[in-house]
Amino acid sequence: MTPLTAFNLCALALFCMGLYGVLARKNLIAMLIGVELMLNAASLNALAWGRYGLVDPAHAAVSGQILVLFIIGLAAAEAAIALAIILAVHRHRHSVDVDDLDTLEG
Amino acid sequence: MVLDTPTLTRLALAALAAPLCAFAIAGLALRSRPRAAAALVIASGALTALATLAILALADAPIQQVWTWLRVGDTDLGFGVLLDPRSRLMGAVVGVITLLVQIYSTGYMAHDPGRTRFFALLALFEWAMLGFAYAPDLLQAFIFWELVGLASFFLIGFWYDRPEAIAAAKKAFIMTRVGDVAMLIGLVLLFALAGTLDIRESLDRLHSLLQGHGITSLQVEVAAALLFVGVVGKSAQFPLHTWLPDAMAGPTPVSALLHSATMVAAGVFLFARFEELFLLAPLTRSAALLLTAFTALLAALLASVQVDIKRVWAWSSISQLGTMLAGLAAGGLSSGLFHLTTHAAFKALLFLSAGALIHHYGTQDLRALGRAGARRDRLTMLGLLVGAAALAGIPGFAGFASKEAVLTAVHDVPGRAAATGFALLVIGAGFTAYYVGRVAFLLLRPTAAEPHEPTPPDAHGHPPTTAMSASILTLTLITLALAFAGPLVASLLGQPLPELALAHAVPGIAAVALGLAVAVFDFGRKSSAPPLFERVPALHGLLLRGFYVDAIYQRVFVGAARLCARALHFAETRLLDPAADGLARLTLAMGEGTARGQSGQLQRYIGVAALLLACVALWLGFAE
Amino acid sequence: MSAVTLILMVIALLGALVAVSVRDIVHAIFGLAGALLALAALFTTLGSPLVGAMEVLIYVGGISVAMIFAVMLSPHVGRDLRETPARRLGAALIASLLFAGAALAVLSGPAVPDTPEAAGAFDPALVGHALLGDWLLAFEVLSVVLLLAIMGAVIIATREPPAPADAAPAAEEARP
Amino acid sequence: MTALAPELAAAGSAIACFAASMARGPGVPRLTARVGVLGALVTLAAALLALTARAEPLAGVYVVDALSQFLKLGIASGVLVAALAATDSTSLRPSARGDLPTLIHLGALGMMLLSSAVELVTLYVALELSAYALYVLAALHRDQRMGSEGGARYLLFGAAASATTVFGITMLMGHTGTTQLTHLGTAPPPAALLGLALFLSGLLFKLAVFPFHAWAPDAYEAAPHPAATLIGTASKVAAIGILVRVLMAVGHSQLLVHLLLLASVASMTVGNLGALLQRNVKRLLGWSAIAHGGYALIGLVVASERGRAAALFYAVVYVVIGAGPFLVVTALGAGGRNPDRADLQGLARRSPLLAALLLVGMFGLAGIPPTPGFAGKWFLFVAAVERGAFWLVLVAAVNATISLYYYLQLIRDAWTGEVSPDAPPIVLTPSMRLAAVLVLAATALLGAFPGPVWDLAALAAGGSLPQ
Repeated sequence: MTPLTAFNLCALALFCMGLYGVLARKNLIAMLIGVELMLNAASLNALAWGRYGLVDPAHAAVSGQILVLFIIGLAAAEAAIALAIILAVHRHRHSVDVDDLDTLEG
Repeated sequence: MVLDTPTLTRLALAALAAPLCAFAIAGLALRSRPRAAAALVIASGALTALATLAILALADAPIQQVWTWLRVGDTDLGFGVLLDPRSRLMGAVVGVITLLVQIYSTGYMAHDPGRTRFFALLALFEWAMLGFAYAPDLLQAFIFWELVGLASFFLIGFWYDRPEAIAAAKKAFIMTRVGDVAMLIGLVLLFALAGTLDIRESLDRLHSLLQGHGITSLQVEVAAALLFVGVVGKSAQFPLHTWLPDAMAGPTPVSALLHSATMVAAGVFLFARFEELFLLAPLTRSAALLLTAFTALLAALLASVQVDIKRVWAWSSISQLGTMLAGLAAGGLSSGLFHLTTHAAFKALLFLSAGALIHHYGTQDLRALGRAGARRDRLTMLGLLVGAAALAGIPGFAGFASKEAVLTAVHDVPGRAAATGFALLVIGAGFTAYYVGRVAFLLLRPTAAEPHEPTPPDAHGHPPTTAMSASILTLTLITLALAFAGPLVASLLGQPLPELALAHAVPGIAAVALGLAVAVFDFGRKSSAPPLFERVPALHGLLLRGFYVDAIYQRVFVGAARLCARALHFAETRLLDPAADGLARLTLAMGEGTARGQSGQLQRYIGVAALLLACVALWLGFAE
Repeated sequence: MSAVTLILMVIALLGALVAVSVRDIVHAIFGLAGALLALAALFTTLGSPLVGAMEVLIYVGGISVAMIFAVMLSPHVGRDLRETPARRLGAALIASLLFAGAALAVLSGPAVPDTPEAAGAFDPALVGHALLGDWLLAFEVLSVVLLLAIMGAVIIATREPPAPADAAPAAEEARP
Repeated sequence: MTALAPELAAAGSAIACFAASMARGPGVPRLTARVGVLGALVTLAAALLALTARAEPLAGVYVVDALSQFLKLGIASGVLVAALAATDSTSLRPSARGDLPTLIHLGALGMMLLSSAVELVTLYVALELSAYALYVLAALHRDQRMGSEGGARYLLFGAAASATTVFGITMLMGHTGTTQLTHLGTAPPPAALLGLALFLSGLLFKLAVFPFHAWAPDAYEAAPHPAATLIGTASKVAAIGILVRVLMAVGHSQLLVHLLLLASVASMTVGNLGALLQRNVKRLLGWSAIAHGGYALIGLVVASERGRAAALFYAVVYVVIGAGPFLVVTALGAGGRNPDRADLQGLARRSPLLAALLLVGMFGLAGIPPTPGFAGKWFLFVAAVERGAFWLVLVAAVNATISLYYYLQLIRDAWTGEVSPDAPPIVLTPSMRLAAVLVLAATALLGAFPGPVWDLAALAAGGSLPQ
């Protein structure tokens, strides 16, 4: 196994664990943790490709890092909005359990 | 005199534009002025009737004029008119009958608060049907076909505060939709096979493609069969027939229109329009012949036991539509369309006169109508009897010539299927005569009140207005005149009516005579002073007075008929109705299931999406 | 691949496992933070110290802490996360199916040639140039996104001012 | 400068609305809404002006071509309708009034950037900009339980989808060695194909098609009506547009065609069945939007230039026919309440204009001629039949037939139902009137003369990416 493949598989495992968190957790914050793991899996993948794989390192390795920087920036923005909405839900429901979000049905 | 092409095209456009404009203006601008709306709609109807009659009488070669609207690749999309003998005949039938029904409605609907809406919808109905009759391409035909369905949906459910009207409208919509879906598939298949939307060109191409082995005969059979399913739905043939009797929940003028020139006639006209396609599909044609002949018999049997006058006519429509379609399936284009024409006149007449009685006496029960003194409405009864005679196929009346033409056409087709169909049709004709006689006797010679008195007549009835009487009288005259229109229709369509040989005609006439005779024995006997009754025993005394004959008749003939009718009724209420309901309910239940799956199960949905992605990944992983 | 890299990967995966499986939400956030720290170290070994530093600053220092705050700000919610086994099993099944399929696809593809490290590529100055060169637009848009996020978070998180007269009480709950 | 006029106009409008919302006083919401309408008008004018502009301001990253300008026109139209709807302050909770126009314009900016982006990182950032704007818009009625819950569900589904997208981007980038769409190549290895599938899931989420559709009815119901209008119209244009661009770049591999086929057929069916029994009008529109996403995908499944043109045409037409019902909902839903079918009863007597709008919109959605909805379906079907996708047309036709049922029911409610005695009178603001008349006129024009727009769509679908 080349290092690149190892990194790819590690990223994939992280992604799937994040997905598991999103699917299995009832708590909205815990679901958000899963999403963050998925995003970080993408970051790891991008950097691994940038370090080992890409054909044109001078340009493309940078594009891996750039992508990760953008992911981090966007994740921060997303987390801010998500946490604000979760707090708003909590104000009404006194709960952050996804199963309790049952006002909208049918 | 023959008009030139531009004039005829303009006439056709005017005939189409008038009802549409009337619908739009009456529906949008005249909502609070019912009299103006009625006047406008009738004026447009008169214009359309005149234009369609002129097109019928003053045209020569087929005309096709299409204005392209959009062009995608090689396929043109446009609006146009096709004026060939078939559409000219159909258009005139639609124009004239609709006008008469509209005039009649001014009296019948005079006290209904929603009559503006009613007249607007009548105009819409006429426009849709005329657009269908004149449609030169598959898509336009389908669109107007759907509009016909839509307009009848609104008209059947016109009294939207009556649950049975809503239910009937829904039933009609859903059941015809079953046929429509099949038909749409058939049309798309036809388009895919022939590569053009133009109806006549597609039929030509189909013919040459079939000969050049560009397509298989199976493909043609499938397309024809799918179209026929559409016909079955629209023309209320077995097994998609149950919506039509329920459609009685609409106002009577609507029934008159629905059963004669529009809606159900659309199915028959579709068959006639695609006659060339059906000629290329012998299997479908035989099946269609058998099915429609069977429907003709079945509906006639059921009509024999109804006490609601509108239901009798409803079942009789199904039966007569079966007869027309059998004629068309036998290749008798002119006999089928001739029967369509005569039927349009006499069925409209029957419904309008029945409506006049209902309007006057406030009941739809035959026995109650008879006891209430229906026979005193002389003009109405005259119209009803002329229509009844035509329906029964009494020689000298309109229905006789056309029905015999159909029977002969079917008889002339070789093969066992046609022979069976012929037999079914003949028996059906006998029962038709029987129930027509029964209605006539119940109205003319009321029996004493039965212990379970049906709903008492409504004291607030209104005698027929002048407009209603005028319509009925006009239709009576038309019906009488149409008895001699056979050769005209035949020469118009370019296909002579089959020769009326004695050998073919005898079974038909005999069946009618037998049916009438049985009706006379069954319903004419108990009356106190029977002038008919005295003449009949002089002819058939022996047969009538014999107790056993009567019993045998009761048991075998009527009993069997009743049994059959009951069995069929059972099959209908317990099997077909639930099946139709079930289909509708299944669709709705699936909708409910889909919506239920939604209940806050965010993760379930993310899970489904992820699962599908996992399948993609697995597939890709293994594919390599 | 060095042993350090391998150990860091294991730490990241273990941290992630803690983050998605423990029952205490605060422990889960600590697990996430651990995984993120390990990832930041991994990023550095991959020649991107700048990104590693950003990861620590923004993710560990920002997002994780914000999550802790959110937990603390929702006093009615216990820290206990309890999921039914069926739910966990279903989620695990889907996640592992995806992993199996994607791993197969990754392993079955043509081997990507292992290029040696290109020393100049990882100079942070290059990243800076790229950000203000090809990705200038994205960079500017990111600033708009951050502005939007601040605005959105403020709007949504602020408590509603007392309802003015025109807010009909009937509209308070759209559905019973 | 002309080339970037629509983006600049959208950004400027957002800033102007933001500035207006910072003012103090009771008239601020009204002022902001008016600035929003003005901005939307300017944006639309800019989109028209820049329709023929062609430029490559950042070569390989951002292009201004026939496709992007066509999409911007559609997006600007949707934004105008949403901005006009936002002037009906009674339909908005007080807490949402000031911020709504700013967010609408920010979302529009994201969608416009999305339609011009041809580089994966830029595309991702633009996608997130429009997505976050919509998340906040969906949660804007946060003083209602429904608002925050709908926002939470939309955001979490969306966050998972966008994480999947970015993971897909890394796989694509790794295997092809580039982030530029044109260099991706049309025959990538399986892992890159998987990356492509993951990447597309984010775009399909935006379009709300199966299996990423479930958020739509929730978000529609929870969002303030003007926000739902934006989500339901302009956002679809951007999603279809970017799908077209990606498919033009990577080609229609077998896998993609199969995936899109599944998405298309399942969306049509699921959407229509879901809408069948809905009584809440906005949820019904949400389900029906899923079905319409499925119809539009037909054009992408058939993988021809005409198919792509048909999909683009359908997306833009959908802005026009979809806007009407949303305006009706806005006018009927005072205080952010969601009207259901009972509220439509007798609409024709209460407000003939709204009833006509509903009628035209429903006819358009049902695809009844001569509405533009019919022309849109027609183009799709012809494109499909040309490529032999006979049964796909059948599925669509059967679905269109099913959909008639619930569309007609709404019309019947509005036109024949009785007005309930306690129904308040409907007061339309001048802007709402303007919006209704604009939508009606656009529907009539597009229905009668779809040719010019079709030509634009064909041009947009045919333009290849600059190499």
